[in-house]
Amino acid sequence: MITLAHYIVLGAVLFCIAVAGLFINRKNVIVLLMSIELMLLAVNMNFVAFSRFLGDVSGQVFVFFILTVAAAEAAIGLAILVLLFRTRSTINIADIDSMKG
Amino acid sequence: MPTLNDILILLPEFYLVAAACLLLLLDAFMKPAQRPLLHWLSIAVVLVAIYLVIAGQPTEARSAFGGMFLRDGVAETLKVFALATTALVFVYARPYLIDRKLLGGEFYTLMLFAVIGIMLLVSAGNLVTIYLGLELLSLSSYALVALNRDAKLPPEAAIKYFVLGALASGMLLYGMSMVYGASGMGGTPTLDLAQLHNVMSYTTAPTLLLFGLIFMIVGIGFKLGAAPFHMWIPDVYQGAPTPVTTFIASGSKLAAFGMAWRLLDGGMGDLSQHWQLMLAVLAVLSLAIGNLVAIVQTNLKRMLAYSTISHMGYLLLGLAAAGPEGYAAAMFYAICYALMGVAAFGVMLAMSRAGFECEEIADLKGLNQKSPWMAFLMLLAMFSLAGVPPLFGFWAKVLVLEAAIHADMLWLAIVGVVFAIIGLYYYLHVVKVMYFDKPAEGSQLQAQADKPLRVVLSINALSLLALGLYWGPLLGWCRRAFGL
Amino acid sequence: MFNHLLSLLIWLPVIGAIPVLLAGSARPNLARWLSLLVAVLTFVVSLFLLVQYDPAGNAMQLVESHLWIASWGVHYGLAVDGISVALIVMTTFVGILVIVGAWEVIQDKPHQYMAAMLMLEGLLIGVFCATDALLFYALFEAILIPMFILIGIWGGPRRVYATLKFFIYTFFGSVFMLIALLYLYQKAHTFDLATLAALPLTFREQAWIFFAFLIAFAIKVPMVPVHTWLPDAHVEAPTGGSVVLAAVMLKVGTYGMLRFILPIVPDAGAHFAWIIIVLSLVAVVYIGYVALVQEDMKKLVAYSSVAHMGFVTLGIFIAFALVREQGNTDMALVGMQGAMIQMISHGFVSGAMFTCIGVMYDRLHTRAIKDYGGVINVMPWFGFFYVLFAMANCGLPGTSGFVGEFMVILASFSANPWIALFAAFTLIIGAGYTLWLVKRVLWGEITNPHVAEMEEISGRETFVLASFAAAVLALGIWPQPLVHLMDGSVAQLVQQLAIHKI
Amino acid sequence: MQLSTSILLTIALAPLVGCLLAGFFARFIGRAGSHSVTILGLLVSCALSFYVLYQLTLGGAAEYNQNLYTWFQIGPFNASVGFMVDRLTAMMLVVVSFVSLLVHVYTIGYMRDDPGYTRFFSYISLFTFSMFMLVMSNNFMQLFFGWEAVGLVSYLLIGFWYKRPTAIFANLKAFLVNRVGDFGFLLGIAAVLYFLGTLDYATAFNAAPGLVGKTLQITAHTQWDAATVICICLFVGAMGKSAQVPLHVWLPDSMEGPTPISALIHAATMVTAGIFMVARMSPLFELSSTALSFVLVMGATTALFTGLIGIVQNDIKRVIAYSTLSQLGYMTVALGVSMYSGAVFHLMTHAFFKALLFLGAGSVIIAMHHEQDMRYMGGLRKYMPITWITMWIGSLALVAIPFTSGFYSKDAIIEAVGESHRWGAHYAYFCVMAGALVTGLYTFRQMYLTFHGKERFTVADHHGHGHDGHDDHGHHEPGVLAHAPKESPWVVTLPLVLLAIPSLLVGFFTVGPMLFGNWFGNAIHVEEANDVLAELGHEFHGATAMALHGFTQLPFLLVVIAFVTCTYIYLFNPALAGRIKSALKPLWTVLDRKYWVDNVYFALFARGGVMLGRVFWKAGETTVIDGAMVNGSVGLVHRIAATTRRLQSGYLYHYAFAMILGLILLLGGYWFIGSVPVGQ
Repeated sequence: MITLAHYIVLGAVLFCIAVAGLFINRKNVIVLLMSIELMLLAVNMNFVAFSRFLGDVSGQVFVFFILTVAAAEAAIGLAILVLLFRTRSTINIADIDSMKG
Repeated sequence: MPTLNDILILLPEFYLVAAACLLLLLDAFMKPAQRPLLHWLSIAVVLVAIYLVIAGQPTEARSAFGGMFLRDGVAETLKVFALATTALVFVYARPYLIDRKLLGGEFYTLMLFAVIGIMLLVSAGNLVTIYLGLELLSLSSYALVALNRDAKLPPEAAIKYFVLGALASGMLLYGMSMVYGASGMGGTPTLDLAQLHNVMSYTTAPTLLLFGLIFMIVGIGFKLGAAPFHMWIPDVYQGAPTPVTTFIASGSKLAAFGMAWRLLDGGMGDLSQHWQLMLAVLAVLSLAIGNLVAIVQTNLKRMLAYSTISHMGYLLLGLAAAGPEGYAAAMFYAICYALMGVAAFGVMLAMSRAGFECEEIADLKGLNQKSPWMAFLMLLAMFSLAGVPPLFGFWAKVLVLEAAIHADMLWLAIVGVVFAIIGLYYYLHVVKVMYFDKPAEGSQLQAQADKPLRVVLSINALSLLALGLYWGPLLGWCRRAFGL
Repeated sequence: MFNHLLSLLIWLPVIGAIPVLLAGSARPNLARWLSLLVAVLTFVVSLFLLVQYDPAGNAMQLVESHLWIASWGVHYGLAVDGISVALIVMTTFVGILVIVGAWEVIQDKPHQYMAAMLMLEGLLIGVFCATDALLFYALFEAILIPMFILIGIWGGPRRVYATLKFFIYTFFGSVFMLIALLYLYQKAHTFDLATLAALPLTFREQAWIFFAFLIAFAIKVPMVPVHTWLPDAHVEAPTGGSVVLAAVMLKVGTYGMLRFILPIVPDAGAHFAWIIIVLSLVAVVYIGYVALVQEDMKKLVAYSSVAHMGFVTLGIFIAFALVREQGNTDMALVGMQGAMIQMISHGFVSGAMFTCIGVMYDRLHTRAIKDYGGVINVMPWFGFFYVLFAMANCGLPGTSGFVGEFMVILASFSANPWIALFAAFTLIIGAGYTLWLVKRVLWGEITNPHVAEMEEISGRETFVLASFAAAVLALGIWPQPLVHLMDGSVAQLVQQLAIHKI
Repeated sequence: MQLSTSILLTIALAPLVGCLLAGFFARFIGRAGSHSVTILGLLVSCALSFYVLYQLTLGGAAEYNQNLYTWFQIGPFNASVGFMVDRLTAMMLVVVSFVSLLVHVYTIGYMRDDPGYTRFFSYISLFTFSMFMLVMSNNFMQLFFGWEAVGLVSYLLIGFWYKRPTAIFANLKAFLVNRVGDFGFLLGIAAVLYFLGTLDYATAFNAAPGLVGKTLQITAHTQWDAATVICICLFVGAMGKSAQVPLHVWLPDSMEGPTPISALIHAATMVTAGIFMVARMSPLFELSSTALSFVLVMGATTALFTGLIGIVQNDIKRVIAYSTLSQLGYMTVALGVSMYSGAVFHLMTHAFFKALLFLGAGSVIIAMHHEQDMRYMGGLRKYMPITWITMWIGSLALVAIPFTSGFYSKDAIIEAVGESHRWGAHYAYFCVMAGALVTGLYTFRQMYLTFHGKERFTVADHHGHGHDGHDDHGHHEPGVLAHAPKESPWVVTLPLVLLAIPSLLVGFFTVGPMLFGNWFGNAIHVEEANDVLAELGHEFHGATAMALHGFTQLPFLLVVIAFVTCTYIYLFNPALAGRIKSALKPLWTVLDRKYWVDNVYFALFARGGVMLGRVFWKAGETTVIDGAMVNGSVGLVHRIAATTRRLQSGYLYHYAFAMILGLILLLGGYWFIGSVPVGQ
């Protein structure tokens, strides 16, 4: 029998993977965008699970909003990515350090 | 089912959305020659919005869409100042945008959407509204930062801002989900702040709730730019086009304060004894890092970025006091900081020209020789930021310090003043460069001839002095907003 | 007009600075004359103050109080007692002299210089008549801005270091005072000094508040060991800056002690008086020796200022010792009066000394003592003034320098002969460094050929020096009017010393 | 009847007016104008002083004691400016104004060629004014004013020729040494106020008996007698002003000043202020025999040992300077044995004959074109008879030949010391007795070297210089004069004559009343037990008898010995002097180096002070306070900042990591602190 706890843990795990992906990955900005998506999905997992188990729809409504926004976010992210590649012809994160200190 | 009442309450927001879209269309159909018209149009739009906000001000707090959207004193005040700063940014930005061929629909519409985001954020009555407002603000800001496509730095700044912002909002959301869950354990789950307020009293999963709180604080800390969630600030300030930096430094700080207050006091008021200390820690860190690192900066924008961090530390002093006085002081501080920041960046905008960003501190050498008036305005801004009486910034500091002491956090107040001394140094350094140094060889320092810019900037900077001499009404306004 | 006399005094120079500033560098003479006009007007108004103030009634007079910040109960509260009146008149008097003194000397942006001076004057006057702690604090801090500018723009080679040091040093002290004030506000819900004076405080509170106040004012005075900003500031400051700094700004520190430490934390003050007494004696002896070996005239006089201000602090806190330990109010009065007179006198004497150095600097563009020698040969009249002020500086009877030190020494003997012994040491060491300076600068054959080219003081300089001389001699020969002016207020202060608040 | 305030005011202010006119308006009134106004002022003062003296002695006027104006009034404590004129004051007034007047006149001749002519007149008038304020004062505050004011003028006058390094060194030295005295004096005044609660003479003296038994807490365990503390402190002031050992070092150097002021200030008047002050304070001093013994010993030491130095001096002025020190020692000794009137009496006679000697020396110096070294003089008597005679008169008075005024005062002192039983009296007796011999030695030696024997100078036939006033020192090799010495003009010789008369006679007429006739009345107070004069009084049968008796006394014998020795050495066997010198080489060195006191002081206080200052400056100011505390902390902040900024690495993943860390921090901290309060 799968309980709420399982879902929460799953969400947590996903979230941690996403976060880890954000700061362990040193190569590619695309991966960052993916991690972000993953993070949002982890959140959605939580919301859905809660709203399902606690019998309240508002959580799921929120999820729709999050999904929509996530799409917009991805769009902007990719746009910036393109820009980045145009100006310095690389999307390697380790090279993006012209501003520091 | 939305009633007319709801519409009326949201009138300013609706109006702005409509206006923004309209401007977008206009921009699409305009000949390039007519583009400058957009400038005046958008300023008019904002002014009208301000009028609507003030005119439609309800006598007591009102809510729309089942409490999703609140319209109360705090929201009103923050909206007015957010819109005002936006208008100022428009005015200051014009010569800059013209020089860099950026004057176009994107800037204005994006700015307007960002403002809408702010307005939504500060009058949010529900976690969903908060999230939407936040994202509307953030997404527009990401785009704005990258506005200057051909330059080298903006995309880098944008990507950093974007990724970290996404991370932050992810955490915020994660926290929200936990709070949502906690509210459901032992009661009816809710996203409504007002109802969340007393979750602590019944929930069977307090730990979950507190975890949620902490995750949300991360989000708040990011938006405010409080250490250790400040890392984006210096790079974004430096990389973004100066007008955008100005906006981020002023408008979005007001928004951040609104959001923090909504979430912490509105949603998590019961847990104040938990988050007070956390905020205090963030405050100390911000004061330390902001003031210390600012000393060694050579880039003016970057220096002001660190100064922002330290100022957020002071703002947190007020928030951490966790009482109406504290909130009033913090809001006063946010408003004050917005005005000071706009003024400081305004002078930069006024001095910069095509091919000359005027963003190195050394660029200001001998400004007093070249254009004494601009130097004087910058001087006012700097001493105000440093918190030297009789300027506005001093009183803001006094208020938050008083709030901290009032909340039995004397130690925090002492930390605050100690770092104020360190902070003093780098503001004085700017004055020193402007007044005591001779102009660099062949420096073509010279203020933009743009009349509106000069006039408005002067008013803005002098208001720092005026408000410094008579700040009672503004304080009264802030206190009334929190029912004092 | 008389019921807004104080506001007039404060705002006249401050507002007056604006047209001066607007005169712009294009019309320097307009700026000069305007500023002179403003300064003279201010002085005249301050004379009205002298007339209006009634020494008999010892309470604060010419009260002005308007609610400033309603939600905080902060008042724009002004009032004066005898001490303030004396200090204000001195300020306006010196105000004229610095403007005349800078007339042709300041060629670079004279309008800004004059404006800054007027601003400074107005703010200083404000400090001397504020009755609301927050207002006092605001003005107390605001003073720094014009002085920062004055030293920084028109100062010497190391002006940046000096002015930053000056600003941050002073700011450092005062922020703790701010905390103390806010703490008091928590308890009293007002910043009104009179109310704060009546506020009961435990000894522990008093002790903390005392030190918060002390650090603020000790730096301003300045007392050893937080005095090192002063020599640098003086050395680098333009003559006018030095004059105002020494003549008026230092007094803000001691004045603050009178207005804050004495009434608000009397018990802590009495308990820790010995610290200040010791520090003051250190200032007299140790600083005396330090002054002896200075090679820069301004630095020497700056150090002598520290030593002389030592007498002010000594006089104030000797009064504590006398009242609390012996109940000897009469002698406490003498000590306190001595301190007050010393404040005024030092204003004139040090101002005059710095003016003299400025006069020489304008001719030779060096302050190194070794570059001078035999100046009297070419500038006999200047020599006359210089010797006069030097004698005043080493406390010769008949000059103002004597009166205060005399009273303080008499009083301190009653407290403890040893204190008097060290205090009286100034007779020797003070004469030592001052007259040795005179010997090396004024007397002797001309060694440096440039000295031979120095020409006698102009009418303008003569006017400035003569005015100072008049003040110095008048005070020295007949101090009674000044004493009478401040008597009531001093008596009141001494009474406050006896009040226990625990 | 009562003395009128206006007269006293005129006495005091007339010289001041003269000073101001001569000082500030010289340009308009010119040289003649300035000397005439000042002399006029002095004439007025002098005449009125005599009138006042007449009023008080014969006119039967009561003594005058009134305040003119309140200097300040704080609570019960009043400091006023006022006059107290009794016979003591009157006598001082007469002496000061008379000598001063003559010096004014003399100056016309002496400073004829000096560029600072008018300035000089202004100074000496200012001095006279200050001196009047000092002697007429009726309270300690004003006394201190006059005290310091005369010090100031002395400072200005010693450094009158401000181009001479020696002069400006001497005046600084003089002022500082005097300040050391004033240091004690001021403490004394403070003590008076503390114990007697007033600065007014009359009140203080009336309260004085109350001092008995009062003590001053010095440390936890030691307590000192109040009267002793007060008197010793006050006397330290007197030691400074009256150049008593060990504060005597400034007086010889003060000879750098022009001769007229050496006569006026450093012989006749200012240096005797200390004596006058102690006499004035007799009611206080009488309360402490400890203090009086201190005074006695100091005076005796000064009297003998400074006299000895005089024997080996070659500078004509310095000989007289050391003689002055020695004579001041005599006066102090007199004070020490509570013979205040004797001291003041000697003060008066000494004022006349010592001024005479100085002015005479000045006249010689003029004749020698400012050559002061006696080794290049000799045989001057035929060139300048008046100077020669008058100076002999002065010298006889100085060595106390009976019937001269010097005899009456000095002999009485010696007698009195003999009578006294005070602690230290025996030592003092020896000193003053030996002093008599020493006085004779240096006086006759000086007279012979100057006026007798063969000329030790040559007259260069070429002319040209010698007329340009003071500053022709070293212009010519020593002992060569531009042209032959000649008698000085009448403005110079007249004062000599006018001073010679009192030097001879004043003692004869005044000894009776002044010493034994209680002429000073209650101006001077002596306890029964201490009153040596009374005992002397029993043997006193008129001035003539005293003088005749004097011939049979040891002092006279000693003088004769001195006379014979000097006559033999300097008239008949000059070579002997050199041989004696080489025979007594070590002794001679000790005296010639003035017991090395100057060197020690200079090394200890001047150099030592500067060195101490350097140490404070380098170690205290530069290193510790500024270096470590101020700039050190600034540097620290900078270093911290420099390291902190590295955190901002510029790498996105570091930024993200920082945020995670922050999150963990909050969570961890929360676990640490927050025990979860379950629903409240």
